[in-house]
Amino acid sequence: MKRVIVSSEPISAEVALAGLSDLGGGAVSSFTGISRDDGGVTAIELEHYCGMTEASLLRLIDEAFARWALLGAAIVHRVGRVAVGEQVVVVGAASRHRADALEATAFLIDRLKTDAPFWKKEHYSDGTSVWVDAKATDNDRSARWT
Amino acid sequence: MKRVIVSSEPISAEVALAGLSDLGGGAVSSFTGISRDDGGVTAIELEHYCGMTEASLLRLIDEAFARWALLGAAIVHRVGRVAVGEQVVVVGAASRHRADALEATAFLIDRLKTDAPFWKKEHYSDGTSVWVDAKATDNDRSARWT
Amino acid sequence: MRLVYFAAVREAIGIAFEDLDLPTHLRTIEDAIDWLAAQSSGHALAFQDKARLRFALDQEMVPADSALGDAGELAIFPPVTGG
Amino acid sequence: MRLVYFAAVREAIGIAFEDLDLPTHLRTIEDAIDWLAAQSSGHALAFQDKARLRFALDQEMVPADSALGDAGELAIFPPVTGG
Repeated sequence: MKRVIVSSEPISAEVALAGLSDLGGGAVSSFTGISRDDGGVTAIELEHYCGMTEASLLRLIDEAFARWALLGAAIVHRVGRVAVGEQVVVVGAASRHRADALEATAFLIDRLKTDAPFWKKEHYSDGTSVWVDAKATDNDRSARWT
Repeated sequence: MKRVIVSSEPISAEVALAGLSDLGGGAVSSFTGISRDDGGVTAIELEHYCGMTEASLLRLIDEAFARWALLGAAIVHRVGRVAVGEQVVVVGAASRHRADALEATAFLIDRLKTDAPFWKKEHYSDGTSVWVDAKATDNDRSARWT
Repeated sequence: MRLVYFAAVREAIGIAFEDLDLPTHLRTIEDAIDWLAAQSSGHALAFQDKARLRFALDQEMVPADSALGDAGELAIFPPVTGG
Repeated sequence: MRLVYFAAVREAIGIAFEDLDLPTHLRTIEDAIDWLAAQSSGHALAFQDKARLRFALDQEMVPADSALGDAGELAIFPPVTGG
């Protein structure tokens, strides 16, 4: 099972991960990213490269399947305006044994941060907004998997 | 938020992880262990050390809080007879940044496997049953965190 | 002292726990295991492979060479297999 | 060739994409960036810090010294920040 969804509507971890528990494996691991109220942020806005986005997420899943013994994996990513407290991304993986699911989950979110064409803008309560800078720590974490 | 539940009734990841998304953090990570249909297994039976169990799980959570910047963590473990396909354990962690939640989740499940007083018996379709042996790989994974 | 048994150890001995007055010359858990093994064939069977035994004193996991001290409860069990 | 812009690059240039006939002597993405930067003050602003630009040719991320070849779409954008 491979699931990639790019959604402009609110997403839910339950729906994103549905079915991963029913693949006969003993392990399901997941990560959920949530929009944070950082220093007056009221919402974020996610732009993406329509067309390339889905392909790049599916490629991450294919790569995870090549590296670990997976039964299923899912990436669901929100785009457009996202209120503080809402889910931005859910990744999940299912496997027979836990090491595969745990590592694949970390791989998927780490590589998504540096390889998938999304850009995040923060909107503040005073009406201003600013594009978020990429973080050096994200590059470091992603590079662990190469 | 620290949640420890030892339940003889079916558990659910949704309920186990409820609230972790609402702690103001940007990251929630989880792992779910599911009873597998391994070579004719029809059910497993989980014995535990009532009294010590909850304390040992809470200690794992306390240790995770000491090692990572966590906003919340949960461990929910099933005991008694568990049918194939049902959830045996759910662990989860919430943090501001994803590395903390991801690593704490792996820590909690790895250390639970070697430190928490649960014993698993497999029941087979031919009526026989056998206590599961501890795995050397579990000791290796647990030792990574010491 | 209360002795508590789990899993295959419990099944071999046939009881989940028992309250025994251990001889005062027993200093460590290992000493207690050797003494207990002589109490019945079930105990002998349960404790025959000492390398596969694990222990908790007053609900804290401890190694086999730990002193019994004034602990009230000694649990004896195979390596744990939860999760 | 279709040029596609995202995030701060798109905002600086003021458009999401444009179809341009690039001079045939431009060989790499870097060559194209230098040429594009001379097309308007918006392009110049968007491309002034070349170290902060990332690229995709026909929707594949590639480094700045990649040859344009016969690609139909060049996307130019800041480092990605999803997740």
